[in-house]
Amino acid sequence: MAEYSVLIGGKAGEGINTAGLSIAGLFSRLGYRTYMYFDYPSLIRGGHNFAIVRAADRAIGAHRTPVDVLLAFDQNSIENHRQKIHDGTTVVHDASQVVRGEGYGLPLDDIVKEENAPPITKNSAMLGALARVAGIGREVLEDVLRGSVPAKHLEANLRVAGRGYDAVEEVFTVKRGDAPAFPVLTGNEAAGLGLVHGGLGTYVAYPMTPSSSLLHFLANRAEDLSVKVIHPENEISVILMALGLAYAGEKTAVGTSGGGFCLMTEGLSLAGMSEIPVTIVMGQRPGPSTGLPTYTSQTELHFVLNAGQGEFPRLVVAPGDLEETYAWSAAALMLSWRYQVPAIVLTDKTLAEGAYSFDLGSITPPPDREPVLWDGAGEYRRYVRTEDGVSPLAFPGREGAIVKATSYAHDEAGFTTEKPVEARELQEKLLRKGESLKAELAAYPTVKTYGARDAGTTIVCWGSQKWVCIEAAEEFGARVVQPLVLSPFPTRQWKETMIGAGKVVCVENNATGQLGRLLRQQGFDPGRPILKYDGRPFAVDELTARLGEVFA
Amino acid sequence: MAEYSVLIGGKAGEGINTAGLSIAGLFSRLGYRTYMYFDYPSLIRGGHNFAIVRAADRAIGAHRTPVDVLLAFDQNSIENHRQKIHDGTTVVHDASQVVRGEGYGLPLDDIVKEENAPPITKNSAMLGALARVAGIGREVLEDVLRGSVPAKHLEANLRVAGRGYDAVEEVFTVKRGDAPAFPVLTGNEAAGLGLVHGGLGTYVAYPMTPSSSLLHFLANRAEDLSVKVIHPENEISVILMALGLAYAGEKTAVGTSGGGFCLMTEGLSLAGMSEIPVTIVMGQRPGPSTGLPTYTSQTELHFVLNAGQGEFPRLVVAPGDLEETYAWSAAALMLSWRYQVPAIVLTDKTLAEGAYSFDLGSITPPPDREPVLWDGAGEYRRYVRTEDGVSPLAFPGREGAIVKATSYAHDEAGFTTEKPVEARELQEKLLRKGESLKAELAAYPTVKTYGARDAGTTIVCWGSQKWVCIEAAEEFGARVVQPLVLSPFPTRQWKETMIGAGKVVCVENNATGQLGRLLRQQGFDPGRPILKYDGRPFAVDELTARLGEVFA
Amino acid sequence: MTPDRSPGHPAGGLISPAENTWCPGCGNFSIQHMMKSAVAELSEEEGIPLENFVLLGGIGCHGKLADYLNVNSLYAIHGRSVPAATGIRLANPDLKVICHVGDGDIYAEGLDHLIFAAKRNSDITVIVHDNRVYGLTTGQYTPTSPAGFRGRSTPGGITEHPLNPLGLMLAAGATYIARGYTKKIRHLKDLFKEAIMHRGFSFVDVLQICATYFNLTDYYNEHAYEIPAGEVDTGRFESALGKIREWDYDREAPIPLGTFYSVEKPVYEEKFQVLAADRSERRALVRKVVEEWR
Amino acid sequence: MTPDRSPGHPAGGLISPAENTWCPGCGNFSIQHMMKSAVAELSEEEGIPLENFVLLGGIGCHGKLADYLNVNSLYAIHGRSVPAATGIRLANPDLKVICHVGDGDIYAEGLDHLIFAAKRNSDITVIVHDNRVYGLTTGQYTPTSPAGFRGRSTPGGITEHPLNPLGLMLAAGATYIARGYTKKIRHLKDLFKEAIMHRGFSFVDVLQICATYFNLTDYYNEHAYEIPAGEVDTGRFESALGKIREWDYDREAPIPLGTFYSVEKPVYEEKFQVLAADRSERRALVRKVVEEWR
Ligand SMILES: Cc1ncc(C[n+]2csc(CCOP(=O)(O)OP(=O)(O)O)c2C)c(N)n1
Ligand SMILES: Cc1ncc(C[n+]2csc(CCOP(=O)(O)OP(=O)(O)O)c2C)c(N)n1
Ligand code: SF4
Ligand code: SF4
Ligand SMILES: [Mg+2]
Ligand SMILES: [Mg+2]
Repeated sequence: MAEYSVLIGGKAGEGINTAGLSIAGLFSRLGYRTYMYFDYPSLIRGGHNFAIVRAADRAIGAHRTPVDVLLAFDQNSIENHRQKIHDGTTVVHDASQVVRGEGYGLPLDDIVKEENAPPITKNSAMLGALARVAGIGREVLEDVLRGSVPAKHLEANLRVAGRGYDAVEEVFTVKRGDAPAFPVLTGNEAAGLGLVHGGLGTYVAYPMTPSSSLLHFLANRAEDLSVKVIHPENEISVILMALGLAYAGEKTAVGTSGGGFCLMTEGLSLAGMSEIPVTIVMGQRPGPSTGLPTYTSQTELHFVLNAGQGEFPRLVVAPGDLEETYAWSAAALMLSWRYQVPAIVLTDKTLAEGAYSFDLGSITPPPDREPVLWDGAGEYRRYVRTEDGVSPLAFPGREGAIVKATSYAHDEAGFTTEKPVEARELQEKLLRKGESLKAELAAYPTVKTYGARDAGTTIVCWGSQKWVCIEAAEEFGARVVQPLVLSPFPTRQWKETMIGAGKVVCVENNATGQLGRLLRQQGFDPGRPILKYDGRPFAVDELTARLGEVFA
Repeated sequence: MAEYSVLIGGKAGEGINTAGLSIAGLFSRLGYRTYMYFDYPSLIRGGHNFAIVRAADRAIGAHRTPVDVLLAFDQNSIENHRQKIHDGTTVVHDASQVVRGEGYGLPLDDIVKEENAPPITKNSAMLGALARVAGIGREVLEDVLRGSVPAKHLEANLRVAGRGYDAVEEVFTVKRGDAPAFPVLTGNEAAGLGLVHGGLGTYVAYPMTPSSSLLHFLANRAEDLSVKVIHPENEISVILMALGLAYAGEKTAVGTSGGGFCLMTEGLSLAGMSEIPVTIVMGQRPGPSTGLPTYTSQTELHFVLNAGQGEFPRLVVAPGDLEETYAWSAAALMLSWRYQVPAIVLTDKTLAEGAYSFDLGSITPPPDREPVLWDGAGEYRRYVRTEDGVSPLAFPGREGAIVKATSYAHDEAGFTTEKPVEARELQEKLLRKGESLKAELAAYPTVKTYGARDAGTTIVCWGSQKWVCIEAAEEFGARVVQPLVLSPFPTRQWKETMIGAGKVVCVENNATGQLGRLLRQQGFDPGRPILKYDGRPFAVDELTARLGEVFA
Repeated sequence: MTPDRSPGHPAGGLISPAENTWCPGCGNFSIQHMMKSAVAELSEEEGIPLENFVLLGGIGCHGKLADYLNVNSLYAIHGRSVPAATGIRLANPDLKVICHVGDGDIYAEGLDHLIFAAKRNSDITVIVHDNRVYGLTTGQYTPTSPAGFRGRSTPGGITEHPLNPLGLMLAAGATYIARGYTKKIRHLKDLFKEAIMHRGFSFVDVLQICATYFNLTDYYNEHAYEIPAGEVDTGRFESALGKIREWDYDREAPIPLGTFYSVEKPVYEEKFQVLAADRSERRALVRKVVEEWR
Repeated sequence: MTPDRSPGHPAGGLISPAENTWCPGCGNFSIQHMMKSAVAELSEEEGIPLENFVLLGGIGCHGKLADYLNVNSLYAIHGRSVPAATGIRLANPDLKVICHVGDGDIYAEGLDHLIFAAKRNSDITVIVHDNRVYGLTTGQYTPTSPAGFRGRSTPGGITEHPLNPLGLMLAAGATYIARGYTKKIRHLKDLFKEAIMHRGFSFVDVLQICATYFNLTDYYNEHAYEIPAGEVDTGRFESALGKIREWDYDREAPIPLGTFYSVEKPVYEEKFQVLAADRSERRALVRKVVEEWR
């Protein structure tokens, strides 16, 4: 396949993330699918940030270690990435900052001074240089800038970009691909849009990496998307406000990461008992505790599966790319309302803050599911026992209904009970909803596979590690199997999918093999674990090497 | 075996719990082992409370449905317990309250009036009546009262007890047993004493059933036991204060139930990362959410195993009676300090508030384990990497040491790091402690068995359901296997124990078979589940019937 | 809406069939009945449909009120009903949202939520059943227990002094602050009505007799008095504060009852009354956002 | 203990080798250096061994200070360092326990703990790095952001008014209340020393410049002034309150800096200074309790 990899590095506060997105935009414009990994420490200015943008002529969602072009704003951006540079790598650096530079040096300080442009336009110089190195026409470059830079800064950026363009030479030629120019979105943006697709009315969150950008995105687009966005005093308040909103009929989602999720667990259990729907977007990052706040992990699977006291069903989905994030965020919200259970969309920093080409048109939207509403007949009983465990909803303000929701064990009307028979029946009602949800999910693509069924080797993975596995699998002709739904576990689909799986490995971004543990619990053999737990996702070549040890 | 069962029932606020303990005291005095199940709804006055006191000539820890004597302060205390009354049951009731009475009616209102005694002495009248019915001598009765009633109320109680004694007839004769007169304690009291045995300095808690009585007990005996007892504003504060205390060198435990534990999960994860030891006594009760606050369940096993973001080792023990509670509370505290991991003592309402004869002398105390302390040589590094993962401790105030504890990923000195290699090594250090702990536990009785190894049928159970299983197993000649440690799971001991287990059932007080799930996860077959989830523990006869369905 | 639009819900029908399990002599009965009357009367006088009232309960003896009135209710968790109330009000501006919370519940477990509801001027009413003890967990000290109080977790007596919750609420920016007493039921009912009708955050600390664990009837009867009309300028911070500080929940002093503070400020929830869209409209918006992505 | 007992820790050595990652121009540098000097000087002047200081950090830019000083530290979690500080002080009365917390951290996430530390008169010092913005999470509003503030979660601007944390602390029973400003470093250092030496709970709200997300340097430089000696009677509630209310974190008004309130009250932790027993003594006590069980 045709593919290109560009690394851009510099200090926090210099706009590396935005620059990376512009690079992705450049390739998108040329008909490529793109993926961007963004790496930054927990600080505001200084330090070392970098983005690796990869473009290819087919869908991708992972980076590789070697890069074709390295754009360095400072010395660190070269030194830290020595192992990514190979013979074919073109290095472009800011000659005003880098002393031991190689490749092309751009005197960025001089350039912006001469062009009378603000320092942030240095990114455009780099973009210009990249375009030239990659043999991309000036008109494409300008087109991309026109599409991303606010009008009043456009001129300066165009000038500076032109200076970059002119300062280097064409090294290779990116041919025009044939994909449409997809927009480049992050996982959080796809989650936000998916929630709105599912009917989101209000989003409530307290900032926490890697979910803050979902809050920022929805707050920024609140009017465009017709949603309310609330940022309360802490995560306990977040989940309780959400439950209050939903009790009163408003479809509500919240977002957080591990530490904030801890604080939501009591509210989660309340959601379980009171049967008030809520959708939680849970972005994983490495712990324990504060850990590595701006890095990635897949360490909260069993925590979200078991959080909250007592036993109640919950929907847990783990999408692996933008399209799945969109579809399953929508599905989670709708199913959460259909079955009155909490739903958790489990992402991680890699997916939530990674950027990908987004093909909205390719998404098969999940079935439209409506909440079961009270028909108005007879006396309203919030928790009336039904066959599938779901009691019709009414909301306060509805004439003729008295809506009594509660955290206590309760009778059908919602009054507290401590009777053993009622307590047992209540527990069974809750579990019945889980069974109904599981039955409905039989019609959903809860387990996805990539590659030939008779491959004889199978790579099991979940969430953000899906695409790196798909690419690495190709080298071995292996098959990839990915569960999208972790609870209720799609037992039958899994069993069927794994018939003839052959040699199995289980790839995860954690130290204890959490999906492996879940599979064993469900009676399946997870195979050999391949684990990475340094806060970084696998690169394709890295995973290939690890797989080689097992498959060799 | 010789055994007797007495039920005493009345309204909340009438001292049924204390009366039950006096009945247990009566049998203890006669050389019997006793067990009391106490059942009460969540209210302060009124409603229906009852205690079933069982006494036997050998160790017991469960109740049976049929009772020999029923002491009823009100109509409910007869009506609610019809199925416990059989031909041989002697009923004694308060004739001033019960209209449709049977058996002996005591005019308690008149009696206390005539004796000029406070209403609470009615319990003594019932105790007197019980003594006579059971053919227990007046001097034993008076002895028990002398041992339990404060001096200034003694005379009135003795008079009223005498009236009860005289008002009924001897129905059967309890022969003097040969056990010493053991004191009767609750699980919470045993936990408190065990923690002190392990070196407890401070106990911090926010009230929550069923752990409040541990707070009350230690607060009441703080001076006698030389501990500090703190009740802060909420559970978040509880766990953080505890971590502050422990960081500064104080051995600290906390107590809570599910909802409060939710609020502690973020602190738990902090304990995991910062390696600050803390012991959590976690008393289970039925959820989800507020649920049935004064009843029982075994529903939080997977929650405590997986609570808190990130991956870190923890010790989870689930004692099944007072002696195990004492020994393992002590062990949990000591091991938590030895390995700098959080420890959880998982109890439930049945154990925590149930009362049992306590034989301190019979307990094999756990090995004395000391924390690893800094030797003062060189520069102090709080998180120095060692072979077993444990870094020597120093506490602030120690000259020459700068003690830097943290929630962030850190280097050996405790400074924040975001480097991939250090992050990986840190994670491995944490997991290494878990391995070391697991190795040490190999020498502990982590899996206990009762009955013959070649029984051919095995009942697996955990926590408070141990004794009911032991008794029920006898009827089938089955063996009972009980894991005391749930994390790190005693894999080898379990495997060895289960060789030749034959037909296996797994008895639990929950709806989803949580121990079963854990066993499957560990690669073991949990057998057929026998579950009860109405908030009540199994009665021996009830479990026997359920087992009969499987073993028949 | 005219009052007789809800013939199915006469005020009498506001008492639910749930069995009442409060202790004899408990002050919660007064709160229950006065809230019932307040709701019934407001429904009649102001034409608020009964289905537009929502009660929330904390966890504690007080919370049982959520079971005892035949009104929409969310019987939530310990210390956390206030943010849920704000959520309800955010979802539906027509609802009158009333939290029945305890002093352990909202002054200890969930104090931050109370302060933020006040700060935001969230349009909800908070009624604190301030019995100055944890009732349902059998008698521990709370943030309003007086110094020296011997509870089951502090048998030696506490050395701490209580919070003055009215002072805290004033500092937090509450726009309506009042105190009632369960032995002055008519006055209590009037406060409830006033608080519910207040636009914005309203707070009533009710000195509630706990007959079992902390019976202060004699003490309150001796010290409590209704603030005479005009004695406080309820629109002025300083005037309110002076009255609030007359009794600090600790010292032996006259205990003023009534409204201390009542001002108008913008209501938090009103900023969020954006156009509600239905799902298919929202999907069109999503498409538009993606198409115009930049 | 004489000052030269700690020759290994000269004041200069108090800066740790950890790389400093605050933004250029950040007010946290002033706080770091003034705390370093305060600790060094108190160690000298008062003979407090350096190993008896303990710093706690919240999570946010502010919390990094825990890494940057070579002093015992517990770098805790967001909003929760205050109860940990009380725990430390409970365990060892010789320690000087100082919390460096943020305005998002302790006024939003963990406000209840702050209020209870004040209520208890816990013998700890709380220094709030009040930059009136969430720094580390890139610029959202906090409880002290002024009305209209446009943060990343509230691009339309907030309608809420800020809390006045000094007013809240006064209402909560704090015994020492002060305000500093990161551009008045000498004054800041003096406040730190005063706060640390105060017996009981001490609280310093520091107006800290956030160079990146909310740079109020000009505004503060224009409005802030040191309270002239004698202008406040720091022993009187009313006098303190008057001064505290001079600026409400919102209105354009003079901003007083200095000590507003300082009184003596019994210290919470002192009630728990019970006899410490070793483990074997405790076991004897256990046996005794069981033997004499009733
Ligand atoms: C998170 C949590 N912690 C503790 C409890 C236990 N609990 C139930 S009621 C209660 C005390 C209630 O006291 P208060 O709020 O004063 O109410 P009252 O009973 O006095 O009306 C407590 C601590 C709980 N339900 N949830
Ligand atoms: C429970 C929890 N929620 C959210 C976060 C994410 N978080 C980290 S720093 C921060 C904001 C800090 O703001 P502030 O306390 O004002 O500190 P500053 O950065 O301004 O110094 C937040 C919300 C977290 N670490 N933990
Ligand atoms: S314990 Fe107190 S507050 Fe609770 S019901 Fe009884 S009297 Fe009322
Ligand atoms: S973001 Fe603000 S508070 Fe944080 S380091 Fe930068 S200037 Fe300082
Ligand atoms: Mg109370
Ligand atoms: Mg801040």
